[in-house]
Amino acid sequence: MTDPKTLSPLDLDTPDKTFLDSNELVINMGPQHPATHGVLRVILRLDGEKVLGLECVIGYLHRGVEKIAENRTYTMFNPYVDRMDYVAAVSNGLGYCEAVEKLLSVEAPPRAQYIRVILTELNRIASHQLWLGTHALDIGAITPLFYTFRDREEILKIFEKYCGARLTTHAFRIGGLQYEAYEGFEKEVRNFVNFVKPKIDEYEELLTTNRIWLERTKGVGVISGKDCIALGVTGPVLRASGVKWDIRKALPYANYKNFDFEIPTGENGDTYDRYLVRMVEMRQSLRIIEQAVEAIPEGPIMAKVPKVMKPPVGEIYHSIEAPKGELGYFIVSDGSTQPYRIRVRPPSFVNLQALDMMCRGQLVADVIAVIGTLDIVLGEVDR
Amino acid sequence: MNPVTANPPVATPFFFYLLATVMIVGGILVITRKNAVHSAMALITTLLAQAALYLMLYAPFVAGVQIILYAGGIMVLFLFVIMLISIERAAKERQFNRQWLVGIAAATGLGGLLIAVYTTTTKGAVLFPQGNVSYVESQNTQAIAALLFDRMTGTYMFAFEIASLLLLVAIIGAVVMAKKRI
Amino acid sequence: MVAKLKRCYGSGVNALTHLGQNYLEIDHSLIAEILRLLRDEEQFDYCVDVTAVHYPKREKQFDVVWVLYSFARNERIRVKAQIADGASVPSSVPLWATCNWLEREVYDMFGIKFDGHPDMKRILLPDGWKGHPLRKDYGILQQDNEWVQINLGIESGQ
Amino acid sequence: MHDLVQYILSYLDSDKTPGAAGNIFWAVVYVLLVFVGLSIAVIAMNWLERKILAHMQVRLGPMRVGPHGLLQPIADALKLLLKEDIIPDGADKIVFWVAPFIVVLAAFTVFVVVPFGPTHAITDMNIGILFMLGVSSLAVLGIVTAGWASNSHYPLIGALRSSAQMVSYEVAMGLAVVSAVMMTSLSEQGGTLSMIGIVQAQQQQEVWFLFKFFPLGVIAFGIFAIAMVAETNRAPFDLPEAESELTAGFHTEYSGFRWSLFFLAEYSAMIAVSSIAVTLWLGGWLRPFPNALSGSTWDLAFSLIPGLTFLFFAAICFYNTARMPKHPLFKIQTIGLAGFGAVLGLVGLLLFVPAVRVRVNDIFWFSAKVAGFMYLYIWYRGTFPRYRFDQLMKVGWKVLLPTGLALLVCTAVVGMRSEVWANVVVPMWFGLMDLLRRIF
Repeated sequence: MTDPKTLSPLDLDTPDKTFLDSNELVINMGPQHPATHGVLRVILRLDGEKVLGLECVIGYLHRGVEKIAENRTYTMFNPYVDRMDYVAAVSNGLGYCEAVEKLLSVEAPPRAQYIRVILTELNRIASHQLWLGTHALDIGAITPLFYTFRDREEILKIFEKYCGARLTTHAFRIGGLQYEAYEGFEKEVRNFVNFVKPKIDEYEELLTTNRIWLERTKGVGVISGKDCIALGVTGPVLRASGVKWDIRKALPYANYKNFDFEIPTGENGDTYDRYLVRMVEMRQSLRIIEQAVEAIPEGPIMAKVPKVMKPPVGEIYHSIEAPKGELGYFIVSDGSTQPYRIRVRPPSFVNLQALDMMCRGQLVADVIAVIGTLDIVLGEVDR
Repeated sequence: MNPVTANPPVATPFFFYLLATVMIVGGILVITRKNAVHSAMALITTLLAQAALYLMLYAPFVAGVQIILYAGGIMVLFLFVIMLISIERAAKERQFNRQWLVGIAAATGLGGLLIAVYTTTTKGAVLFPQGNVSYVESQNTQAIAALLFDRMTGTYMFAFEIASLLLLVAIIGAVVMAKKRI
Repeated sequence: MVAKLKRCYGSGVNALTHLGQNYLEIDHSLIAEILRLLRDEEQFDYCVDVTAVHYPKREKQFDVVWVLYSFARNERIRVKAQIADGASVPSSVPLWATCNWLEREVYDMFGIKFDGHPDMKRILLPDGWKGHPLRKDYGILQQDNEWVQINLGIESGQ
Repeated sequence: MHDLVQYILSYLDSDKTPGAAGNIFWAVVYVLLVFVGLSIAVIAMNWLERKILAHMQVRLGPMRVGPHGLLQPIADALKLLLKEDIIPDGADKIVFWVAPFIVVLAAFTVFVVVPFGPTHAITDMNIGILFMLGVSSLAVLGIVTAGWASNSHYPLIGALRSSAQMVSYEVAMGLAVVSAVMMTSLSEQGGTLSMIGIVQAQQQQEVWFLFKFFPLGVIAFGIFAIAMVAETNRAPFDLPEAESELTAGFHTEYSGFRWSLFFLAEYSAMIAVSSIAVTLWLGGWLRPFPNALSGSTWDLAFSLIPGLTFLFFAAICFYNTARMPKHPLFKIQTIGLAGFGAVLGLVGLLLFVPAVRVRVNDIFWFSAKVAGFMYLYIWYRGTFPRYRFDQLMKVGWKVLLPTGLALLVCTAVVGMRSEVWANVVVPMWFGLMDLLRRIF
């Protein structure tokens, strides 16, 4: 306990002087490394450049969100969920609000539902764009990053105009919405859809048929659908392995059952398929947005929710399809104003577990590609 | 036009002794350094100085080949191998066996023999004949090619090719040995 | 399914529904058996989450909760078991590989040990940390001052 | 004194390089000119790369230091020189100290034989191309030792990758070069390894070697163009310094001045290999169409292009000066940009002076061709993802090497029976093209 070296499980502070003698080379990647997407630390055991195994060391960004929740009221905790997956804050908010609404047995009015879906899908596109940019950057293509950030900016502008914040939006309230959609919201969203469609083609033009991109991603980090299920991997990773499962279709929440969209699946479960699946997902999200903007009804945006929320005693597990996978909230209420326990089931955390399996036998460069393709956000992994 | 007269060498003795000193110092460092990488660096210095000496002898092609093959190719592989083995341990170990006395004796003997042969034979006959004038400067590369491959004057073709065959055998042997381990 | 479970285990299993969500309350001793049965015979092939809730006033202080999902039935179920402080729970890593990190997190946060887990150590908090922060008796400002001093070289992490 | 002046002036009538003429004064002048020119080129390249890459990526690049960031490279150089020079504790001090100098030395020495014009080279070596390949291969030594001396894992892996990569691609590169050298042997004066001789052979055979024995020349050039990118560790072959994997590869532990030496070496190596490509396949200093568009009118027209180019750049500067925000804060920047434009314009006007024009024309065309390659380098970087190490090796050994060997054999066969090629294969090729054109 008193030895600071307990921090480093493989004792890297005193490198083995004879490491060159053995075939195994232990490399510490992170927590400060350009390609670990935050403060992920990966300890690699290498034979030359081949990965024999790896261990993830996480928790550098642990803020105790679940503990904080127990000391806040339901309303007060709402902004905190944005800080977990800060790339897809709207999705986090949607999951939390819906879970508490279920606990309270209220339902958001239809207009609120539609606006929620529009914002959540916009956020899904933003999250995928950020993923694409950084993933391509990891593999060495620097240009897509700037393209995706340019287009993601338009989404953030819509968020900013809607609720005043760009990243940690706190867009939804328990029971509906606080803000009515601003004037011209629908037009701007429509404009954005038309603006971003050719841009997605542009990304694909840069990468989809690029020989080097194909060589770097095809057959890299392969994981079968069966392994995905065993490891609890969800989201685009699961779908790229051929399992057609999306919570929006399987256990519809919000008003997703009103929309017509496809679930893209891959065949090989490799990095390239995951890339394709996410590209199609972006287009499908645009489809949902288009339908939602057309069908958005008039009406109230807030359900009747008591000022002081005291959900009846009980438990609820509610999950949504976040851009990264199944994001679940397990809430235990003891009848007071504060949740007795909130458990967040973070998709990134569970997906990251598959890293070891996906990287075995691959090369160091593939580890980077696989970390990128898992699309983890360390704020969510560590909470 | 004779290129030698058109472009006379500058300060030949000075450069010769400079390069010779560099070579000897480098050679001594190669065998005295305990760190293998330092030894390799010293060897590279020696080889480069040697290439410079070739240049002084109007043998630019040989100098170029010396740089490409030895300094640029073989020594890189040397360093490659040295880096993959543990240097710290090698540095701690005693160098070879304690036979430096025998070594010095052998070196002195060999050197003495060389000097003796040189002094005795040059008294009467010429040990090193004057170089063929046509081989210098502009035709150096072509002359070597002629010596090796020409139908009329090429006398070393067989030896040259057989040497490359030997290298091929070595490469195949290395591959076979490496494969067995895998 | 419920009837079958009832037949096999009698009073050890209690099937309930709350807000339209099904859950089973099972006895501590039946955890391994029922989880295996749920996976193998009832096709709950996806373990969504493993977590725990602390009730310090109860005799058996902890609720350990498994959230399971079946792709074939498109159905979610929660399994809940009460555990006394200090008692250990059979690990479900052999059933669902995903439980590896999830169980480690439960151990990290609550101090509940899982028997047969391949690598039972802390995951989010540093290895040398004292205390399990999601227990109700662990204050929100509380921290392992000794660890912070030694490893971070500061008096307080606040 | 008079003798010295005579000695200096005597060279001006000579039609040889200072090295070949044995004129030490001019040799020193040329060495300094090349050194200074190279440094300026590296600085300009630094700015251009950042600007061009930025515009490819919908951003502006450096804009603050000087007008349009023109002074950014200078500011960076100053920063690097003033930075603390850190030598890691466990590093092998001597080797760590020497390594960057080996790299720089290798990168700069090759310019001794680069022919900027028939007389504009420091010297003309009999083994010119061999010398260039040999000396540039010494850079590997510096990289390997730098990685090893850092006593750290990432640099070591970077160094191993780098050395394996450079040694492998040197083979393919050499094969491509040999095929070009073979083509020189079809000239009247016979084959040559001299850089100037190779360009003269192209002049004499009235064809750039790129188009010689079409498509053999193009293939050789293609092999070289791929290998040279790998040889200089640039994208998409920039694995030794792959940022996302190895932080910075072999120079991770270097900082300040020593790091800037690596930077300098990388860019001058890029210019060096581009020079080889230009000399071997693109006619070196020869202006476009020296034979088809010959005659004094065309000569005059082409000799005006350097001056016009500089005037064009000056015009761009003035245009941007006019577009500068009219705000007191931008006053200095506006004046600076106008001044820069004025300097470029003056240089352009100077290039119209006949005496200057004649001497500089060759250098301009050579530099323009090299600049084209530099743009390619930037373009690659903006477009391609990075290869993985095994894929890189696969490309080198399984694609480029066999192609190179086959090419060598083909070139030799075709070279021996060049009249057959000229009379049978080329008409057939053009006939096929014509047929295709008619069909589509």
